[in-house]
Amino acid sequence: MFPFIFEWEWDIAHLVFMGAAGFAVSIIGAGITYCILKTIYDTATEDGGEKGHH
Amino acid sequence: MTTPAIPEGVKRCSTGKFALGLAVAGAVLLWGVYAMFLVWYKGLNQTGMDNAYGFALWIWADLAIIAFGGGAFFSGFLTYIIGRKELKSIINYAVIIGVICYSSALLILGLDVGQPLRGWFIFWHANVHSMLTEVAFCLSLYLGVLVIEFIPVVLENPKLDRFRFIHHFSHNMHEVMAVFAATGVFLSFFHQGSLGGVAGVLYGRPFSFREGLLIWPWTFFLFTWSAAAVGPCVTVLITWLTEKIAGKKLVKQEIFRMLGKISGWMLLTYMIAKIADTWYWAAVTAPSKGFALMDFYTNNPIYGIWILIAELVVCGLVPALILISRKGRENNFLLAGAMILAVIGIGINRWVMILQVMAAPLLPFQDWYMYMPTWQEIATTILPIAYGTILIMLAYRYLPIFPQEKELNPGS
Amino acid sequence: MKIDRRCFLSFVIGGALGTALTPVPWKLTDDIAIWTQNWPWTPVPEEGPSIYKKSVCTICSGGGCGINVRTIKGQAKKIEGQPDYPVNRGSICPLGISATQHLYGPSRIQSPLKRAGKRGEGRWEKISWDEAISTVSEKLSALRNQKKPHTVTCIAGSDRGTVAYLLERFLTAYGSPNFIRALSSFDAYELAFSLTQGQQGTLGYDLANSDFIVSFGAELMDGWGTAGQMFSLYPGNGKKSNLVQVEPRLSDTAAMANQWIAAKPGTESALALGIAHVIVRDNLYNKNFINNHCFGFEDWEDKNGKAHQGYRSLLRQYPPAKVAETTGIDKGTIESLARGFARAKRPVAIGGRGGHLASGGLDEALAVQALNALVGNINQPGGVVVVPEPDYLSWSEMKTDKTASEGLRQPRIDEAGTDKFPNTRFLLNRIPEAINRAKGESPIQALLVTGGNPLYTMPNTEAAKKAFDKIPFIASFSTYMDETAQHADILLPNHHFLERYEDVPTPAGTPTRVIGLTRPVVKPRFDTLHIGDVIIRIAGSLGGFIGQAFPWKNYQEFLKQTLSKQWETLEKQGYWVDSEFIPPRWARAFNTPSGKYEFYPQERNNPSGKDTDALPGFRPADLPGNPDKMPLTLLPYSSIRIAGGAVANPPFMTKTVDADVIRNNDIFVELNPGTAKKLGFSEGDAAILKTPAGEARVRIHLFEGLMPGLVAMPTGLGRNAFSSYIAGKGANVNALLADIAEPGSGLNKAWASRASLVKA
Amino acid sequence: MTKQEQHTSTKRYGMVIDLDRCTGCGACMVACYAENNVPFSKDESDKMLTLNWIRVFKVDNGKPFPDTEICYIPKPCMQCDGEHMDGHSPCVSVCPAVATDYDHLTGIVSQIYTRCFGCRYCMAACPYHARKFNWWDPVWPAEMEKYLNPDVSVRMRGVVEKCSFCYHRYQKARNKAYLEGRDEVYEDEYQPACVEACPTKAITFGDLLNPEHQVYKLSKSRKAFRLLEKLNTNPKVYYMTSKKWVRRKTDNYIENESPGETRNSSKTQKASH
Repeated sequence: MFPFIFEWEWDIAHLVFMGAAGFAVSIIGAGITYCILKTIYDTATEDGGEKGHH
Repeated sequence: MTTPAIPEGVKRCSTGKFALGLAVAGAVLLWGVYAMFLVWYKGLNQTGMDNAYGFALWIWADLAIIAFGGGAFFSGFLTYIIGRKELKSIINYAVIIGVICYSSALLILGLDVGQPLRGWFIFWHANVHSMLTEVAFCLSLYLGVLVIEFIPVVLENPKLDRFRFIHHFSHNMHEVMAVFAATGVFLSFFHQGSLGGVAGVLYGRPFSFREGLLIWPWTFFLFTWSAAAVGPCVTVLITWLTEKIAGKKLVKQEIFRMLGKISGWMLLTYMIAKIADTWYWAAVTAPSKGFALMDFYTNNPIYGIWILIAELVVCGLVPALILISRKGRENNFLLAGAMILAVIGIGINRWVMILQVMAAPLLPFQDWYMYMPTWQEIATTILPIAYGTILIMLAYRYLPIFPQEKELNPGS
Repeated sequence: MKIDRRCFLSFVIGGALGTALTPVPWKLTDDIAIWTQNWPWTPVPEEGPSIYKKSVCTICSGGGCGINVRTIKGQAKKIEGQPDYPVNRGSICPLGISATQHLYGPSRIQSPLKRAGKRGEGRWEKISWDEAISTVSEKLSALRNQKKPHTVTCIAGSDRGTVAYLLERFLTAYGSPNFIRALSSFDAYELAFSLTQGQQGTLGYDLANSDFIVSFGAELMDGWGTAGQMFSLYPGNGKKSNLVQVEPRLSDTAAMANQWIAAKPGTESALALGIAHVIVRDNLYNKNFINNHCFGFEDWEDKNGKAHQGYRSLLRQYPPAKVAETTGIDKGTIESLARGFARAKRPVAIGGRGGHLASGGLDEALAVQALNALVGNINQPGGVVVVPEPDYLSWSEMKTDKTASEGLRQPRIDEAGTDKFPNTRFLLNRIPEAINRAKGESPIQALLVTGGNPLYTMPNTEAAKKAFDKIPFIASFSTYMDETAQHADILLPNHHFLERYEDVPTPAGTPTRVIGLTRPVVKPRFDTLHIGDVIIRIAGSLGGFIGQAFPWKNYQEFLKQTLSKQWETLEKQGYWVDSEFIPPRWARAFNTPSGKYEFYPQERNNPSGKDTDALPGFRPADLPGNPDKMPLTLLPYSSIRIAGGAVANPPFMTKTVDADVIRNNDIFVELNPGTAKKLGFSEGDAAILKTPAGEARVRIHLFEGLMPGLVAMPTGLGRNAFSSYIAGKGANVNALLADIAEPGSGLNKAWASRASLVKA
Repeated sequence: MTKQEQHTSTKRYGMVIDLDRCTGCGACMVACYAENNVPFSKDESDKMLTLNWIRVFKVDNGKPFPDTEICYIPKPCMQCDGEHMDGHSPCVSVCPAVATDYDHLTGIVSQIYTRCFGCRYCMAACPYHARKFNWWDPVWPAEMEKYLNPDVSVRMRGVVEKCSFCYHRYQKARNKAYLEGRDEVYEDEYQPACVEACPTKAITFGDLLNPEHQVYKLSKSRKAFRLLEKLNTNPKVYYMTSKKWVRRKTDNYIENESPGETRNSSKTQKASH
């Protein structure tokens, strides 16, 4: 998976595969991060008594 | 008691009845868990597998369960990407079924390896040429996606929803769900396909080997397509079963028919491709390796040509034709029957692509290899059903899964 | 509440992130990786420089292949063939390779043991060597005091080499004539050679130089003779020799042969005589040899003027047409086989079956040996030769006291060498009957078993075991807890052959005169003692003339002294070849009354006095059992992948055996598909195989290569001793076989049995 | 592709097994068990659960008595070169964790026991059933651990193992050659245990690319063929027989097709890298 493994060989297949995997992970990660940040922001900025808005 | 645990406006059965149900499913679950620990502790000698059956019941279960869980990605695809908003009434449930299927699949994979503690080597020392690596990556990531899709549903439980942070979080996740769903579809396309590739790339195994496109054998595409076709069927069938047990309507009948129609067309196109693939394999691929079609279906106790006919016609073309016809879909019996047949058909397909591959002899002086699973294998294969039942019971009781439930059951 | 929750969340998230940044998870994963790779219960073999040590393998009864043992830090790692060893030239059999498993395995007897429970119960008490030796000495001394030294019997695995001679010398000094060699497939052939040629010794077949080999059931590739030697000769030497295999079953030898002739079992002698008929009829025999160096070829008159029939006229009874009927072989095949044999430059006829220990009777051996005489290949390149007893075994004369002399005058218990069977040297198979026949106490009062594992290898094993039960004292010297040791009263375990010194004279089948040296490759693993040392010590404690007959300090000193001439060479290269040994020329070769090769063996014990009974003949064994009730014939067969003799299969060997021979402890018997169909059996069916001697649970394996009407069963399975890795697999075919004493020789003629198969 | 691989000393080690010489004695199997620390169990009778790196099959011509013939076929790992002679042997390309690899210097397919996590995909991929799984923890009763060969690591439960052409012997020979300042490992310096043990010398081993090695010529013999050649796995284990029926038993033929007609075009001796 990583180039520091002893039998590592640079290979186009690796780049494609890991690229795609990394892409998916980044999107998921970005999505989650966005949600968390947005939530922190929302929680911090909302006014006290309001409940259950959709 | 400040907030009820049960979602607002719906009725659920008594705690006693619920506990009884949980106990029954729990007993089956415990049996499976016992078998699971036996396998982990004593090793794979607890199974009926042998040197000819490196892959057996569990891999079949994995392949089947992931095909059946395909409802989640395909519904997600239809809902969020194609924009069939009406499917929102069933998408939650599809996601839950998906979570159950995919987590079970990973669990079984964890059982199926000889050295479970080294399981992470598949990521660490990944061989990107291996279909199994692709499966492992996509499967784990997609399970992550499914959990992400599932989280907002869980967070909508009234007890949790009280918390502001959770409330906002669940809301925000709903907002970006399309992104996750799209990623899920992307991942699903690859892992459903890679599961097909698992058997398709085995060029030493003429029974499963298929030519293909670039690095992907035709089975890659066939598996993705068939999972998309049968996934919604499983979602509908389980919803239906839930309705029967709950004793009330949860989703509008049109949704079932609509999914049936989509499945029908998917299945029909899949069957056309599958038949073409089978024909090419029987006429060109296999003979080039010295095998005639009937070599694969004779001289053994179970695998006769019936299994091919069952897969392609009885559980393939027949349900497809029923589902694409309006009359067929409008008859509940036919609709359910066709969906069950379709599910069986895909089950058979996954079975032959794993177990018959192992069974068929290659050297002319060898006999067919036969296999009988042990109770440990069966128990651990049933385990996901018990676990799924419990999860569904909990989810149905405590989470607002079916947005149409209140509307469909005004009396309660 | 709010703050708490926030604190909690930050704590969880922060904690998770923090942990991920520390080396802890990475260290843990790494630990898991290492731990799963080095489970403490997975052994790690010790490294070290590897040293090859030369020795000679004696694990099987035909034993005597040169080996190179790879050792590391004093432990034997692997056994390989010794390429320059004159017997096997680097080839060794799978049993030899797996001998390390016996060396280190659980079958070893780790110290002297005294029986604690009932006989055969398997309960033992550990004793010291002093106690073991004094127990045996006291017993032997008591028997001498009772003037019954002749009731002591010794069963040995071999009658050659220093250990056998020590045993014989001990018995002689002690006063017992009862030294008995275990059963060997060469019994009948050795007898035939001694009768026709007047020579005692090891039979050698110069297969390396022969260009036409007719084997009458000798399973050359299935463990006959010295397996390693057979492999090195055929077909590995790259030379095309013509092998014709006569056998009712397509054995591995038959499969390798150029021609497989499936004669009805038991008709081998008829076939040999039929071939001889053709050779003589067509004048294809060796005129020089027959006319000048043979006796009894033509009709003859004895010194009293009585006319006797000769071999030539005997053969008139065996015309090809008749033989074809008897043997089931096509007449043309017999004719062409005879011509092929006679016209070959260096043909040789071999008998003796395989690792299976019944030799088939003297008649068959004489009939086969006569073929070699007909073509005059005796003591010729590519022919047969008798390698005489080694001459290094000449020790000081010993004195015997009165008790001993009287004991030695008693007839042998097995009746070998008595008036009943004067020609035969050893008749182990007669022992059970002798015990059962005796009124009152057992004629054997003390039995010393030093080899041969008789309670596994003897035919009708259960009956033999019952007879042995009447022997009040059985001592076993076996290295392993074999079937006989398990049934003994006291165990004095010998070193494993990889732990001891021993000389290995010319092994069976070898045409050259060789001495090999078995040498300790590893230090003795357990509290065992060399059998030679034990004998010397027992003799010492018996004292008197017996003690005086054994003046050596220990076996090693004795061995060095005995082999003083050859010792240096033996030490250096592991073997010694008698370069002076040339098979004697015909004029000087025969030690018979006529001084010639005797087609009519004058010394053959012939109770009837009829000429036909002195000459070789086809006299089928009258197998016990009702042929209507037992219509099948049980044929034991040997497989090179199953050790069929005294020593059992180590796990490595069992690993090589196919699942249609043994599966889940069920033994498979072979059946021709046609026969199976008639009997209503199909592949894998369970059945009960019944013979007059007993019955066994078997399963059916269909094999086209077996003659219809036969049931073939492998030898070597059905052990009930050794260890849990060996015992309990299948059934012992020996237990199903009968013993029929051939009139005149006393040899067991019944190498097969009537049998029936019923569904189980 | 590293520089080393382009080195001229690239080898393709292979075997030629003369079936006419094999008596089926099993010495190769036993020698292999002893050399490679192959474990055993109390019941070795179920051949589908036992471990062996080379197995000798008994094959018959199916004719009735007395025209029956038998032939023994020893079957080690075929060390396939793969479809395109590029090392993508059926097993190597499927292993998800690179626990089995094709060594481009020798053509030998390795198995890294400490990396294999036991998914058995390689077993499913191998048409020769050359790969075996450690279903149990290996146990050496009594003192049997003492005979274990330190050159070959002992495998643990849950991993796949297979014939390595006694690669440890190659390493030793190569080290020796290196110390003696040689590039080449002599033919007789590197021979697997089974080859050495074969008492009838039915197995020949060497570099299929080296014209001085016996296998070079033997593998090109008209009598030479490989198992299941039509699968394009390109094994480096060749067989020889003069018996036509044996040829028919070593590959699959559709009706009216006979051995010899379908000789594979990929039977080139050139390593393509």
